[in-house]
Order: sequence, then structure tokens, then C-alpha cells
Amino acid sequence: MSGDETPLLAARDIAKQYGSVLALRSADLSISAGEIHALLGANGAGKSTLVKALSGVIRPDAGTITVSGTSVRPSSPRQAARLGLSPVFQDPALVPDLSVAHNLRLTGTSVEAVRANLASMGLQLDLRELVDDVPLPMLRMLDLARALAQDPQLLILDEITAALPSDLAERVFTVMRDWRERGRSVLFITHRLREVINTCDRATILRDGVNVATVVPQEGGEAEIVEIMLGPEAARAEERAAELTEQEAPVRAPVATATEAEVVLEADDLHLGSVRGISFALHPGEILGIAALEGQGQDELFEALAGQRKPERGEIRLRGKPLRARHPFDAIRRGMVLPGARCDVSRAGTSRRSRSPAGSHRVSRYSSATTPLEASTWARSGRCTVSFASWPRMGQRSSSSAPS
Amino acid sequence: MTAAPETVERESRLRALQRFLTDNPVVILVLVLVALFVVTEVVNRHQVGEPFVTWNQISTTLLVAAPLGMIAGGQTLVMLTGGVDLSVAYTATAAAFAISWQGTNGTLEGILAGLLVGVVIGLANGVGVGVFRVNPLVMTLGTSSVIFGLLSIYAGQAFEKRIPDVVTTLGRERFHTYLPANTLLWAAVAAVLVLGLSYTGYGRMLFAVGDNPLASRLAGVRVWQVLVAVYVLCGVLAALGGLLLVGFTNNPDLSLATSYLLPSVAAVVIGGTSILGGWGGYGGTILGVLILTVLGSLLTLLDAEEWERQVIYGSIIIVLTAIYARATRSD
Amino acid sequence: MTSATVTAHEYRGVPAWRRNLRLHGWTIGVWLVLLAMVPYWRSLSQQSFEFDIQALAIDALPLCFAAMAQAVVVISGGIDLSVGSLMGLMNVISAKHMIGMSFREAILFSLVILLLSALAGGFTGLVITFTRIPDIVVTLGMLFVWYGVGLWVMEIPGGGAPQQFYDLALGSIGSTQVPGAMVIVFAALVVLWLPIRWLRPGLSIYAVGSNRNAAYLSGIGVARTRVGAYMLGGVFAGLAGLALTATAGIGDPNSGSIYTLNSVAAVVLGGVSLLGGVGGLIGPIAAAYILTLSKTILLIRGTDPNYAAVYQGILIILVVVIGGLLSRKTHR
Amino acid sequence: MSRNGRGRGAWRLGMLIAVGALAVAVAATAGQARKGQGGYTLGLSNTLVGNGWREGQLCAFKAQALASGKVDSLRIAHRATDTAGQISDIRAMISAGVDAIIINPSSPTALKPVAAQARARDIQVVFIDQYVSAPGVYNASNDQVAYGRLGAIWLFKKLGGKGNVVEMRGIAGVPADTDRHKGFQQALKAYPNIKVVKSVFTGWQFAPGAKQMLDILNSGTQVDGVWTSGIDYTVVDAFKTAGKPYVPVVGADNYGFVRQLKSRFPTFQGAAVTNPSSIGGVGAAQAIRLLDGQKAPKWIKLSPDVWTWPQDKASINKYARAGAPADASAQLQIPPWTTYTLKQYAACKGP
Repeated sequence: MSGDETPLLAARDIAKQYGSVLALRSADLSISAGEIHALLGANGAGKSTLVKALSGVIRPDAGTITVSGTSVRPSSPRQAARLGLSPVFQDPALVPDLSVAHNLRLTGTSVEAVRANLASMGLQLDLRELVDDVPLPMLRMLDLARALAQDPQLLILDEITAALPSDLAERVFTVMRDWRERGRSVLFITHRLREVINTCDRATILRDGVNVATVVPQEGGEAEIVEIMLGPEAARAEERAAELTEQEAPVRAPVATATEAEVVLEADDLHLGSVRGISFALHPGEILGIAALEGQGQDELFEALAGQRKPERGEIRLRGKPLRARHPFDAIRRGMVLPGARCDVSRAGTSRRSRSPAGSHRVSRYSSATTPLEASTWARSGRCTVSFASWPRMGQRSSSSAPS
Repeated sequence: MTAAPETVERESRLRALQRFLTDNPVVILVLVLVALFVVTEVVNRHQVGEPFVTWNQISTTLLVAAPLGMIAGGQTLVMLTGGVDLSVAYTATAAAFAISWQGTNGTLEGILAGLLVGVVIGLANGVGVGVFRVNPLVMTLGTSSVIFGLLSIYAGQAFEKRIPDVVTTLGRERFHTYLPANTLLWAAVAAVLVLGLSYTGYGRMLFAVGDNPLASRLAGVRVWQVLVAVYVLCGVLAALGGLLLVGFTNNPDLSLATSYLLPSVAAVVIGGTSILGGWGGYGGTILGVLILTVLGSLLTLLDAEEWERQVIYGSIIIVLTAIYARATRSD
Repeated sequence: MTSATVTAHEYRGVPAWRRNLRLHGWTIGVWLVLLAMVPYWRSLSQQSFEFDIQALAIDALPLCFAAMAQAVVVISGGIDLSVGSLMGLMNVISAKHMIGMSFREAILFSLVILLLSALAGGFTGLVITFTRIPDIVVTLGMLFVWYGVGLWVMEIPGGGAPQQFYDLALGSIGSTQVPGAMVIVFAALVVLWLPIRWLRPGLSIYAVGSNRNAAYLSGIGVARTRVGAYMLGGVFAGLAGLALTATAGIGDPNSGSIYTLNSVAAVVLGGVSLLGGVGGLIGPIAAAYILTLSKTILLIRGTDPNYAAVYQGILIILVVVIGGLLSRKTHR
Repeated sequence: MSRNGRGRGAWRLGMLIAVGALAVAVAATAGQARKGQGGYTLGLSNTLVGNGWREGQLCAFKAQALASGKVDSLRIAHRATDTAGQISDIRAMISAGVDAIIINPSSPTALKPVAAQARARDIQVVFIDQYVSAPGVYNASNDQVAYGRLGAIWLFKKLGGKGNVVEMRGIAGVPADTDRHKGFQQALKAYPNIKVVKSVFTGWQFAPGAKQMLDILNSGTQVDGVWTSGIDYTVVDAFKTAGKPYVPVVGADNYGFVRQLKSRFPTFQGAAVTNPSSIGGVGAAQAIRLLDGQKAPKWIKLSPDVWTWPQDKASINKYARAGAPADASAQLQIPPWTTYTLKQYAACKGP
């Protein structure tokens, strides 16, 4: 694959610092023509920062980028596109208040090409639709179709499969393989190692802002990649944890059945938005996991549990008594706390700021600030004495990376 | 499996200074205020040969600044929640009229009537913004239009007025030659606001709501109640401003407080409170009020033409905010 | 077409009528309200139709342009509190210099005015994008600055323009009863707005107002677009200033002040979301006519026109409340 | 590219609506019966609200209309607006079919075309407060140049022709302010030893005016006399607040100031130059007379009086009522024109 010829894209020593946080220390990346290259790393390893540097969203503090041997400095997504680098970001780069067709015109993309690309993926979409009305998985595919229509040398896919049901994800892989067959390249960022091993030719692994290895995924296998990603100690800890759960699992199961009569939280045929008839029961001492792809109704479910939204149908029962919360306050008073993790409902767009990067930046800060402990302390005392311990002090500003 | 973010070990001196200013934005404002005093002093010595910065002048500055300080206090609270109250001027005027009308029935009646007007208008604003989610700009624009209409219709009709003596004393008397009565009230209100914002749950909730209403709501904050309360408080503070103003002029007129609307916003903005909500405080606003007041004195002494006054006024809002924003931007 | 397992995401989409209602419903509604007001107005009036329609067109002319100026900026996600004082400034500059001019010179000078106001608007936009201070603060500052410059240009109301220049706004088109003032508004809409509305520059304005981040990632020059929106807003403010010169006949440094807040009211009533990205210019035009007409109707009826302020305030609040409730319902 | 249908659709829709609006409007044009001769309808257009003077003008207008017994209804546009807005108000009054319009003009020139439109429909037009010269219209106004001159002359004489004077003007650009300043300058020419140490615009607002006076006093500038354009009683109070001895102050006939003249004599001495807001009543009376077919002077020009205590005890005692608002004009009657009672004036109710 790699050979000695000039790589299609080579990034050397890319560094980027946000305020006092060093997001990328020194990252190298080399992608040859005609390969599917994976970019791997734990959360915070710097994958997204590197992608943003390649696609011109941010300017790195240091480092060089060359495309087919020529040194380039992409300073905007638009310029990156001209260099043949087309990214598909985690958040679709589609403007919600415009129709799909207008979004295409905005980026100067050929409507026919996009329609053809969608059709080749077996998808149909009325292009007069407002982006706001189109469901998220469809928007991802549309974004992909648009990137393809620009006929890029390098297609950059940032966690595109995270929100896609498996059949759509399959189509994405087909597209990636087709693209490779045409002699073009794909840079693929994902958390799912299975996908990497099945699809990718090589993988570059980042850890703490430095690239630690470039591997051929088929040769190493998952365990090796995890070890490189996390560092040997963390990987071992992870392994131990996995073993522990496996050992304990059979012990715990009978406990749950034994106390079946005592149900703490019960959802009965909940209907709300895309939630259609969800039921479950939660017993004391139990941890219930809810697994779903992005945008499959878990947001609505959590909002209903937190008292943020009322279910259209069905009932939530807390210790047998129905929870008719009209406000999170009511839920908290009854001892149910949603620790603000899902407050960045970016598509809901309730306020201008929740749409802007600056807003989401701050949202994430607060998510960690409102711990369940604090909230429940507050709920118990029933008075407004909650201490937002890590609210920023007065006058302290967050760095805002919003384009002005 | 989170990798710990790397912190930078060494900071340049400039960055350290910036960090200091970020944590203490008030320092910049104090410097500006001192600079203004110095310039005015120099100008006055040059023009008249007399010092400007005297105890008497400082006392007068406080006396003149107090009504704006009150009105800007309410504005600060509202802006901390990410709103803006464009009805403060007419709220103050309406309160002044209420005081002078009910003042004929008695001192207490007069003052209570004035504060009640503030509460009612604030309640209307708060319900609109908090419950019906009307954009604060539009909501308060609407209420101020309503108040102004009603005042124009009814202000001309009532002829008998009496300003209670307590109000005029508060409005313009000074104790021990140098201590204006209204400044005492202002200081009390300022103490409550500054301490309340930093040390009470409600104060912190204000910041939370301004910063992220949705997250606050999920944390169990009843955002609408916070908003209603904040607009009511703003209404009451505006009414207090109206009280001081009518005490100062001894007569309510329809344009009593109109010249305080934009300065109240400007003072808060200059004081470093973000118009987007979530950070700032009343301490900065107090300095903003004083800066605007001293600037006004300077321009009067300089015999500035009206157009120069306007241009300088506008530029200072932009320049100060820009300096402030630059100094406190952490990257 | 591989239609094996696709059924789950064969997305049906929103019916076209609902989409159109959402996009154009408000605009149509505002125009219907305006239409409904006309018969009532005519039943009260003692004057001929030509006189009344002329009067309405002339009276609403400055506000129409002010509303358009505000609308462009609001759509781009900003707000311009300096619209009024900028139009006041353009009003005094034009009146000061046009008074001795021939008609031809006056028209040429109008182009200079539009250029100036575009530069002024662009300057505001540059300050906003360069300093990253919120729009409302910068335009609050510019409100004072433009007003001050206006006072410097002309301290005392005065000046004027050639009679034919007035006639542009005050007259009718040929022998028809179509008022020139109304034609000018729609001509400006057609010439200045519609050509860019559906092309990249216009779409960029919507995109930047709708979601600045998505717009940036789509490869739009966000700063450039915002400055452009303020420039276009400036052009409309310049037109509004010229409209003041033509309808009032003089330059007056204080004249613009009432238009800032009224332009915000017209924009809100005209269906432009203050969050940006939603609405157009046709709705605010209707709203400007409605606001003007409602004042006239009250006056003709003999009601204290200060009730107009009361009604206008309540109306704006109600419209926003109802609009908010409606959009919340249709949104999910 | 076939996807711009939405845009074209919207535009087509807009045109359709516009054309429809015109069509309906044309259809709705009903007959225009000129109204009968039962009684008169008077209109008042005023563009500055919020100060006691303009409110007094409105009350005098209403009271005179009521007192005349010949007026059926009023159309009052008493709102804050600009010249274009005033023209629009006047056009609305024309549409409303009024018989006469009394106008406090915001511009001496800009209202001429609309006045001509009214005259062409046989509507009487009376300009009050500020003089407008146009064919077929009538005027009733205070002589603002004389206002500035007379007050200044009193002040300069009082100072013995020598000293430092502060000039406190109104709103930059408003004709009345310009005229008064002109008068002030005329008086100044005759007194070369009078030095104007400060000239400020108060915006005709009492609180900012007082603040400016405080600043000037605190600056240590020697002030021997103050001429104000009607922002008077708060300026006098500013001396008290600043703890400085009073100097002669020229003000207007505002209740607050007139009461000070009386109650603070002799420590404080000043002069009130009359600028009666009852001019609104004069305008109404003049219009009614014209509608009755009688003759009326083309220009009722009121020369200001200068009131000082105790020389003009009679006038001052007549008007210096205790409960009246401090910023309202005290001279309520302008004989022979105004015929209302004080009670009618205070009620501020029209027919």
C-alpha cells in the first residue's frame, strides 16, 4: 500500500493549543493514494483537532501539510475543498433553515451529482425539503453525497457511522470501497474497531496529541489496537474491568430476580417523539444501560425521565407511583436526577447560543458541573441552595472559537 | 478513557497579565475611571485654574450617578440572564408619576404606589419573557410602548401632585455637606446586589440561567420563576431610580428618565457584563455608571459640541467593550 | 436501487403544503391583515381613494426601507440599533447638498449617498466581526456616532432637494393611480434583494443567520457575509434617508430616531425571526404599511393616537407570543 | 437547475397579493359625502410630547374648543414623531375630514406642501408656536427671538453689563432654540463686557440640565448669571445643592420657577420670560373665528413679558398656584383669544 511514492496527504508535527489545553502536541499523518486510512484514538486524543486542521476549520499552531508533495495551508473549509479535501463532520454542515437544494447551491455543489450519489446509495430525498425537517441519519448521508459530488482526492469521514443504523453504515462502507477502487483515498475516524479491521488498509493511532503508531489493522487485531490507543497500563485496567464484570454478572442476575416485586423506576409503553412504546423496569441496586444509535429516541426518553418533556402516551412510575413531572424540579424532588449530560440538544436549537460552537463549549462545561450529588442535595433541602461549585467565577470568560 | 489535557507549564509575562485582567476585569475600569478624573482635573486646572477633583465634586458625582446606578442595577440583573430591559426608563417615569399622584394621600402611599408600579411592570415583563418565551428585546419594547402610551394619555390629565418630603430629601439632600442621601440608598442597594449575586443561591441561579437556560432547567432550576423574579426586581430598581429622579427634580415629567435608558445599557456593558448573559456583575456596572457620569462632566467642562458629545459617547461604548473583550479573551 | 432493508429510512418527508405554509404562511397572513384593514380605513375616510392610497404610500416609505434594512441584518443573525440614526445621517447629507442641484445631479448624488451608507453599514459590520463584540452593543454605540455625525453635518433642520426629486416619491406613475412611493419600494425589492435572495450571497446571509457554525463548515466566509449583510442593510438605510428627504422635504438630524424601534417592530410583525435565518423582506414591508395605516385609522376615528402606542405594544407582544406557540406546535 | 421554483413562487405570490390589495382598495372606495354643517371638527398636530409646556398647549387647545361651544369633535395627533410623521398625521386629518388644522410645526419649511394640500380642500390651517410662511395659512406664535433677547437684556442689565454668563440652550436644531439663541446673541452685542463662559444644550430636560449646572459650579468657574431656555427651576436648585450663593437666573413662566421667584426673594432673584403654552387655545380660537366666516389676523404674534418679583406681583400671584406641576407654563389666559375657565383648562377635556 504505502510504498515510496509521494503520499497523497502528509501532515507533519501538527500542534494546536486551545487556551491552556494542548489538544495536539505533534501529530504526523500520511495517506497514500488509493487507501482507506483510519484515524484512531481515545476521546481527547486529538483526532477531531487533526481533522479540523486538515479541513481548514482551525489553523494549527505549528506543522506542515502537503498535498501530493505541495505544501499547503488550508485556512477555510472552502479552501480545503479546493485542494481536494472534502470532510464530512460529526455535525452535518447543513444549514437548518434552508432547503436541501439551497444548501447545495450554497456550497456550489451540483444538484444532479448529489442526486445521483444518493440514488447510488439507494436513497431518495425531495431536495425542496427543509434541512430542519430531515432526520439526522439522512442528513449524514446527504452530507456524504455532497462531499462525494465535489469529487475529492481525499474524503474525510469524522465518526460518520456513529448515528447510522447498520444498513446505512453498510452503504457508507460500500461507498468507501468504491472510492478506493477509483484510486482515491478516505480518511476514516471511528470508535468501532470492528469497522476498522473490516474496511481500512492502515490506521494511524493518536494518544495524548501524538501519533503513537501506524498499523495495518487486519494484522494486529482489536486487542493490540486498544493497547496502543490507551497505553499498556490503561489497556490492562480495561481488560481487568471487563473480566470482573463477566465474573460478577451471573452473581448479580439472581439478585435482580429476587427483588422483582420491588421496582424503583418503571416505564410503561412510553410514546414520545421517535420513542414508540418503550417499557422497562429498574430494580434497586441495578444499573440499566440503554443502548441506541444517536438520535434514536434516547434523548426524548431521558428528557421524559427528567421531567423535561411530557410523554405523549404511557406512564413513568417511581416506586409504584406515577411520575407526573411538569418540570425537572418535580422529578428531582422525587429523587430522580438527570445530571445534565444531555443538555446539548443542538438540533432543538432552543436558543441561539446552543447552536453556536461557543454555546456548546459552555454546555459541556456545565454538564460536568451539575453533578447528581449536588442536585440531589439541593432537592432534599428543597431550597435554592444548590452550589454550582464549578460555575466560572464572575468575569471569567471561556475561550470562544466561534467564527465571527 | 479520557486522556488528561496537557496544561502549559510556562506562561509569558503578557499572558500572566492577561490572566490577571481576566480574573479582575474591574481593574481596567478603575484605571479608566482614574484616567478620566485625571484628564478632567488637568482640563479644569488649565481652563479655570481650579482643581476639579474636590470632595465636593466627588460628592456631586455620586449624587448625580445614583439614579442611573439604580436603573443600571436592574439592567445588570436582567442582562445576566441574557435579556435586556428597554422599559426601565418609562418604568421609572411611571413610578415617579405614581409617587407624585399618591403623594397627595400621604408619604407612605406615594412611595408604595411608586414601587407597586415597578412590580407590576416587572411582572408583566417577567411573565412575557419567562412564561411565554417572548424575546426580551421585543417584550420590553412592547411594554415600554404601552407604558408610554398610557402615560401620555393620563399624565396630562392629573393636575394635583405632591412629592413627599422624604423623597425630595432622598433625591437631593446631603448629610454632613458631602454625603448625598441618595448615595446611602444606592450603597445599600449595591451591597445587597453584589453580595446577593455572589453568595445566594438565587444569585448563582441567575448566572446559570443566563449562561444556559436548558442546562439550568435540567438541573431542576425553574427558569421561568427566576426570570419573573429578575424582571420584577428590575422593575423595582427602576422605580427606585424614578423615585430618586423625581426627588431630584421635584416634579415628574414624561421625559424624566428617557435620557437614562441607553446609558443604563451602556453602563452595564462597559462594566463588563455580557449582553449574552452568564457573566458579569454589579461591581463593574457601578464603575460603568461612574465612568459615564464623569465623562459627562468632562464634556461639559470642555464645552463640547453636541455632536462631539454623541460621537465620543458612542465611541467609548465600543472602544471600552473592545478593550475589555480583548483583554479578557483567553486565547 | 437496492431496496433490500431500506424501508426504515425511506423518509417520506413533510408534505409540500405544510412546508410552504411554514415558509410563506406568515407573509401571506400579514398581507391578508393589511388587505382586511383597507375597507375599514376607506369607510372612515372622507377623501378620495387616490389621495388616501398616495398618503399611505408616502407615509410608509421611510419605514418600509428602515424595515428592509433591519430585516436584512436580522436575517443574518444580527440586530442593528443604528438604523435610525444612519438614515438620519443620510437624510441630512442628502438634504444639505441636493438643495441647489438639478434633478440629474440629485439622482447621481443619491447613488453617492447609497455608496456612503453602504460603507457606513460595512464599517459597523467590520467593527462587529473584528472586535467580536455582540451586534447589539456595537450598533448601540454606532447609534450615538451616526447621530453625532449627523448633528455635525447639519445642526439645524433645513436643506432640500429639487422638486422632481420630491415628485419621485410624492407623485404617481404616469396617469395611473399607482403611487410612486409604492413602486419605489417594490422596485428596490426587485432590484436589490431578489437577485441575490436565491443566489449564493443571499443564501449565505440566511445560512449565517440560521446556524453560523454549519455555514462556516459549508465553506461560507462568515465574517464576509455578515459585513455584507450590514452593507446591504446600510444601502436600505440610505434609501430610507433619501425617502425622508423626499417625503419630509428637508434634512433633520433628529428625524431618524423614531425609526430604529419601529423597524424592529415591523421586522417582528413581518415574520422575521430575531434568532436569524428565517423570514424575508416582503413580510416586513406589509408590516410597515400596517403600522402606518393603524396610526392613520386611529387618528381618523378620533381616538387619541397615543393609544396607537398602547395597541402597538400589545400587538407586538401578542404576535410574538402567538407566533411562538404556533411554531412550537408545528415544530414537533 | 430546476430547484428555484420556491423563490419564483414566493415572488409571484407577493405580486399577486400586492395587485390584490390594490384591487380591493379600489373596490372599497365608496362615495365621499362631505359632512354636514352641524359643528366643526378641529385637528391638532404636535410632534413633541413629554414636557409640561406641550401638555399645556394641548389642554389649552381642548379647553378652548370646548369653551367655544362650536366644535363637535377633535382629531388630536399629540405624539412624538418627526417631520415625515407630522406630514403623515396632517394627511390623516385631511382624510378624516376636519375643518381646520392647528399645527405646531416641526419645521418652518417642510410642512408647506401638505398645508397647501389642506388649503386646496378648503381646510383652514393655523400654525402655532413657530411661524410658518405659506399662502393662505394663519399663524399664532410667541416671538422666540424676542424671548431670547428680552431675558438676556434683563440679565445683562441686572449684572451691570459685566460678568460671566452661562447660556443653557434647548435642543440643538429645533427652530425655537435657534431663534432664542439669535435673540440672545442680539442682546449680547450691546454688552461687550458680558462673557459667555459656557453654552450647553440641556435637551429641554430638567434633570440633565441640573447636572450640567452642578458640573459648571463644581468646576470652579466664576458664574455671575444664568440664562436658560426654560430649564429653570432645577438650575436654581442646583445652586442650593452645590452650596453656592444664588446668582440671577432667567427662566420661563414655569410654575416651579415662578414659585421660586416669589418664595426665595430676595436671596434669589430672577426673571421669568413668558412663553405661554396657552397658544394652543389661541390657535383654536383663531381657527373657529375663521370657520365662522369672521376675519382674523394673519399672524397673532405674542410678545413675551418679563416677570420679576416684586415688580410683577400681580401676574405672579395670579398664576403661582401651589399644586400645579412645576414644569407647566403658568400664563393660562391670553385675552382676548382664550375664553375657557381655569377649571376647563385643568380638566384637559375636549368636546
